[in-house]
Amino acid sequence: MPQMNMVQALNDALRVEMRRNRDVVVLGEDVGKLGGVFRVTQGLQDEFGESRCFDTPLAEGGILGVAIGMALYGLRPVPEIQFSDFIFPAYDQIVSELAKYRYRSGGEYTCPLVVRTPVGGGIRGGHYHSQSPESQFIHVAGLKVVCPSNPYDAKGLLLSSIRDDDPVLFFEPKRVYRAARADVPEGDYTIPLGEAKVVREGQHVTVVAWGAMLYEALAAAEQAATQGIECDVIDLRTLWPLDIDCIVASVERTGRIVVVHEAPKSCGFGSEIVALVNEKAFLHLEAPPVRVTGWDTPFPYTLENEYLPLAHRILPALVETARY
Amino acid sequence: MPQMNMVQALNDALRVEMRRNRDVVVLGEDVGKLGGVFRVTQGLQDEFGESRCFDTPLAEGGILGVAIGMALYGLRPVPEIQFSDFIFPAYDQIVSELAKYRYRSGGEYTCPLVVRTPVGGGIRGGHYHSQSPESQFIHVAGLKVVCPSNPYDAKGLLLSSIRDDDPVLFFEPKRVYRAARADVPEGDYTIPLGEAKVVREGQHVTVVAWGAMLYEALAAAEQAATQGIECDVIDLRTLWPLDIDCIVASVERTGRIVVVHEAPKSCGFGSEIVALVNEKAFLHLEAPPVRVTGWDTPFPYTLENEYLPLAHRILPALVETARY
Amino acid sequence: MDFQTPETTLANVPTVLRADGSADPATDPGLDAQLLRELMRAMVRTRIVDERLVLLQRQGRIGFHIGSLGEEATILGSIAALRPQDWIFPCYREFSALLWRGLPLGTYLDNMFGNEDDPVRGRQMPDHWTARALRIGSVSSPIGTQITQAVGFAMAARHKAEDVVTMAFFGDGATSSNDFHTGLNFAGVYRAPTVFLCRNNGWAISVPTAKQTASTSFADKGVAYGVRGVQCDGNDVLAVWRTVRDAVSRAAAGEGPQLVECITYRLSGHSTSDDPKVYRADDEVTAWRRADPIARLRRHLELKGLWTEDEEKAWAASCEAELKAAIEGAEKKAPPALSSMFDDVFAERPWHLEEQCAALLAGPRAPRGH
Amino acid sequence: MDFQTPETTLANVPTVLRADGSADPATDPGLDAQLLRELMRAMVRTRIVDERLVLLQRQGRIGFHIGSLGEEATILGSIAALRPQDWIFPCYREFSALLWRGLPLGTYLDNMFGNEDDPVRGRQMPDHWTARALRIGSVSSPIGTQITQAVGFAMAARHKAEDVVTMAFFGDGATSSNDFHTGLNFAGVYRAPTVFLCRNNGWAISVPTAKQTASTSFADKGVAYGVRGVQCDGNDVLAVWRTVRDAVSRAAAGEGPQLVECITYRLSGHSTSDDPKVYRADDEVTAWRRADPIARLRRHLELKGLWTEDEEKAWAASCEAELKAAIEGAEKKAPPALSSMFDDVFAERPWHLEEQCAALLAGPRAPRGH
Ligand SMILES: Cc1ncc(C[n+]2csc(CCOP(=O)(O)OP(=O)(O)O)c2C)c(N)n1
Ligand SMILES: Cc1ncc(C[n+]2csc(CCOP(=O)(O)OP(=O)(O)O)c2C)c(N)n1
Ligand SMILES: [Mg+2]
Ligand SMILES: [Mg+2]
Repeated sequence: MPQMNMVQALNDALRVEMRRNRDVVVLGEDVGKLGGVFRVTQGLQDEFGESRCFDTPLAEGGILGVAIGMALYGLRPVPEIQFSDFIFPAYDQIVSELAKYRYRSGGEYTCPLVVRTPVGGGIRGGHYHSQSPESQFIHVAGLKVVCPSNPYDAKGLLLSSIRDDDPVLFFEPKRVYRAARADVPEGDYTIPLGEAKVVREGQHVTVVAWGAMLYEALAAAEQAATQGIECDVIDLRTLWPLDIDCIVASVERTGRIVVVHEAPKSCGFGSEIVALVNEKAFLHLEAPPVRVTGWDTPFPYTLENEYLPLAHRILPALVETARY
Repeated sequence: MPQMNMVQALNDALRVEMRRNRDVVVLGEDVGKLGGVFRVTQGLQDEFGESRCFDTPLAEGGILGVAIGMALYGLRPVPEIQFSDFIFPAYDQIVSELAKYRYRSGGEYTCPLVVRTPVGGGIRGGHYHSQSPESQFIHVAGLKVVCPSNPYDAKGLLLSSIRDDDPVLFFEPKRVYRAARADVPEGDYTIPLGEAKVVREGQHVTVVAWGAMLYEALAAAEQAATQGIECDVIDLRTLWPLDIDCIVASVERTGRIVVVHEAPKSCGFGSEIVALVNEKAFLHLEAPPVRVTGWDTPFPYTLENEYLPLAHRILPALVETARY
Repeated sequence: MDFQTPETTLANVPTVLRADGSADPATDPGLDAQLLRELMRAMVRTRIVDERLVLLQRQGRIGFHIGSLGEEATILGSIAALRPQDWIFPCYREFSALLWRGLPLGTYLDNMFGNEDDPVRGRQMPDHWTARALRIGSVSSPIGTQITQAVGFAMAARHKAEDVVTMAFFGDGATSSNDFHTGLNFAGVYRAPTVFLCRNNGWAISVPTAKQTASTSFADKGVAYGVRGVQCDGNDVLAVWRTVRDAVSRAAAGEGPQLVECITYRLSGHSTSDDPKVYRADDEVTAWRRADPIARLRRHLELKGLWTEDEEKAWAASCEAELKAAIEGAEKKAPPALSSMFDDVFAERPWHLEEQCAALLAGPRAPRGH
Repeated sequence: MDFQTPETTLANVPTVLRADGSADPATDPGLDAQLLRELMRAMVRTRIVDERLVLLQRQGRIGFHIGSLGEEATILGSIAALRPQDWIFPCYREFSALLWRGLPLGTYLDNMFGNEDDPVRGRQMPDHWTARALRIGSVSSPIGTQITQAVGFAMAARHKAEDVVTMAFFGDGATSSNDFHTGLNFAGVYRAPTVFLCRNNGWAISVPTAKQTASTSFADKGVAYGVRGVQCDGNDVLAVWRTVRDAVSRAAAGEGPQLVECITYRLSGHSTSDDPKVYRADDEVTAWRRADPIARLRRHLELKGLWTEDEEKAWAASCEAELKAAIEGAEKKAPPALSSMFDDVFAERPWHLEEQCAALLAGPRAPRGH
């Protein structure tokens, strides 16, 4: 089986689907000849031509508006937003239009499209090349939100997302892009949306993470194990709709939960997970649910490793929660 | 003391501050001769001239961008966004610029301005004239968020907001605009930001609400009282920074909390309040914290009263929580 | 108060219908008698519907109406100039497009009442309809958003080698929106077969065009995008038809996107929520009433012997009757089913919506007319 | 590959400096010898700094640099044409503006290293600086956002009866942004004294101007807003100075906003993260190297007897020495204090930031260079 990093796996997914389905088109700033600033779309213009992989003017709202128009017609556009920090000029098209089209038209129009965009810190990107805006999309009814943590999932989830009949925000953890290679099957396979994965098992604390922070959660879990604390580590993969059953099943066993994410804490997705666990597993809780997250500040440059919820900050939370 | 409805009280606050401080300017779509579609700025152009109260082209991003520029210079702009549903074209200026200016410039530049905008449902406005986007702003570090529930608070909070050195999103519950009149002092007075108010006392359940839903919470609390359930009802007034002490003090007594808001449930502000209560009062909790909110759908038209978390939906939550 | 009279605003704009009701032979598009009469009938019917809906709103029987009083020629002339395969991306004043393309009046009224038969299932405000089968888009409130979508749709059709032109309707105020800028720019770069139809009706609620932009005209904005821009007299249905048909032909022929500014006037308030007396002079409105698009076509048809007062009366009476029946039918229908509130958020309901739906159904009902 | 040579791009654009180094007497703005020499020195210094920063990034000593190679005349000519009281709203390539207005080189380097003395406290990427005392704005990454802000700032100054012009810098790509549209439109309506300075350097990362817009020029986009638009040869510092000075004077005189398109070329990659060889032809770059703005001014000054090779060598050496010292100084400074991360989110820290700061300080430190 070929070994690929996440960039290659995503590129491969796009190729597989563009070969299968002529309705799949890729658009965005620099996605053509350059292949995207992270090279995820490299070579697609060569293989599929300018009509199926094309550069756009510098206007994210236009990228989304045009992609929505294409999806309304029946194509399956896969717009790229160069960094998720730059998705906000398109926020109106996403929350007012994309998310509501099926609903507001009584189901007459649908917008199946996938917005691919790199997310998160760890590349010394400062304020504007590091943010994680997932909760700003989860709150908006009508959007699915995906964030893979590894090349295998990335390919399978992207293929599912493109074939899904609902709009998907597909966040790609840029710190993981080239971090590691893994076995990635050639050709077609999918990973269903909405299913989390338990990537490490343990009976003491449930840890929920996704994207780049999954590795930090795992590293912390490993260190915790040396202190006799065994963690259930869940890789959400799809953030919304949430695989609540997976989380609740785990918390029912552990009675404890730590949620890890890069985004600022307040009104981050962690608060929703905590609130849901309260609803569904209150009597199982033996310690207060804990969030280990980015601080409630803009994303800093020099001190980014003190901002991110890396293993050194997750570990004490695991220990405290386990010993509570 | 004069009696005013909320529209009049807000208008009065603007007048008071514009008389006091020549640096206060009002801008937005239709704020001039028309006085705003809800008439909050009525008569300001007549009194203060076109240079201090002026209509803008139809572009919320421009309203914010220009207001930010004015604030950077040292003015105190009070831009109006006609409906908070239409704030999203300005979302990039708000989250990428307004919220981050002080931080990213090491404190050299500040943006003291107040974005006034009507919020919420109850006026048969459907998808696009009813939404409550507060959590999409609270999540963004650097913004204060205010939502008054009555004319007296509206005036005092608006005066505080304009004088505050940080940017404030000032959400005006449009269902309350003309619903009731109250005593509102003439001239200058302020209500400090960051302080919630206990508007009804009780020992069984803490109820947190704000804006138009405060009245629903109170109505439900009154009905609950007939069943022997006494509620502490907290009007947040300032949503962010949150008056956590007020909430925790109450929950420490009641052991139970119900949060009410119009916005969709998932990743709404209610989830943050629940998560914080978990952090700060876990051992006091005797029942799972409950959220009574808008559903996770776009805001509907015909069925809006079945969408909103009105008293008839709050009451059962109070009873269940109290009896848990 | 500033003043925008038809005389000054239209001074340099091509017109077909002259004051005496004759058509300028140099520009007359030469529509056949049947089409002329259909246009007349549609305009009359549109106005009747408009005026009645305002009344219904005043009576509290519907929540809202946003109409086309005075803009009938701009809207119907443009729609009529499209080819059947072309798609319409409406703003919110174009209900006459629905009717022109054959939507039963009753279905439009179902939308106005937001009842169980409303195609959009009572989810949006009145006048926020959808009609995919008629090749008409979905109305939303945020200004301008349909513009970029129309461009993408046209590009998609071209990708599938379909001979389709898209037409995006929007007002003068919408030219300030992000999507106007981006839509025209993208269309220029990709040479999308889109016609941008700017209904310049003089006002964006209370903001007059002079405060909307300092450009010499809205058509001139095409220069910024390499998009051909033209103006026409929007109260002259023949001028509109001619200008738009030419634009559609050019777009279809691969000449790229076209910007058409129809200069017209909003005779009513912005919507039933508005009171225009606060911000504009009666004299301005009076001046524009003299340029009434229906009166102008009527004069022309009468001159040509294609229309009579009696005929108009009979037609109006039949429209009124149809409308009355449609209103009665729509008004007595039930609201949409409760559980429909949770449909169509996604293709299938995820667990959280199933739970919420169950909770709603199990809980108490809201007080009526809260 | 499409080709944008200086010859074709600049064919119809006013130039001052001729091929032989002389200035066209009809257009020569007649700058005095001192200013000419200062401009030359600034351009040489800018290039030295630029090239060294690229090197530092390659060595892993700084994280990033985004420079002005080839665009020195556009930037310095514009800045020099401003009056002292005028304010600059920069994009991200204008560090030479900082130095022109007197920022110590060491302070700029502090920003490049994000150290404890960085005025923005190590919070933003390199080249995202702020310099309020010099009447220069705050750099942010999102393209275009400074444009509307510059308009509001100018309006505010006018409100206070201050004689201030604001200048917003942005690239050709930024003309597609929402804020370009809105900024020019608002400025047109309010006649704000703002100069919109478009550095048309041929590329927006890998997207050439021909794919950015179908308009005939960027200056022509002014038509859409009633804003006067002019082009000039952006590699001819005298042409830039002349054009911008005229624009500033007009804006200050109440003639309204001005759009200036300086046609230049980005000789380097977009930033240190970019590899331009993937998307553009070497021949294009070579052609533009022949139009190098520094060489053009050098020829002129030499012809005028105002500059010699020896002088340039001595100046370069002193710049290098200053730079070396500045780098060494900045590199060895400590990072910003941990608790500074929680300052300046608000004017005062609310409880939740106090708590978070305390938690950070009480917890373990992050691994270095993670
Ligand atoms: C983004 C946005 N901002 C504000 C509004 C409120 N609003 C509704 S219609 C309107 C004026 C539109 O004017 P114009 O584009 O000229 O169209 P007209 O109503 O005159 O046909 C405004 C400001 C809105 N719907 N969307
Ligand atoms: C809103 C936004 N979208 C995308 C980017 C990524 N990006 C950074 S610079 C750039 C190209 C800018 O081109 P141009 O405006 O011509 O300026 P230049 O770099 O050529 O000086 C892009 C796409 C961004 N910073 N902001
Ligand atoms: Mg209008
Ligand atoms: Mg450029």
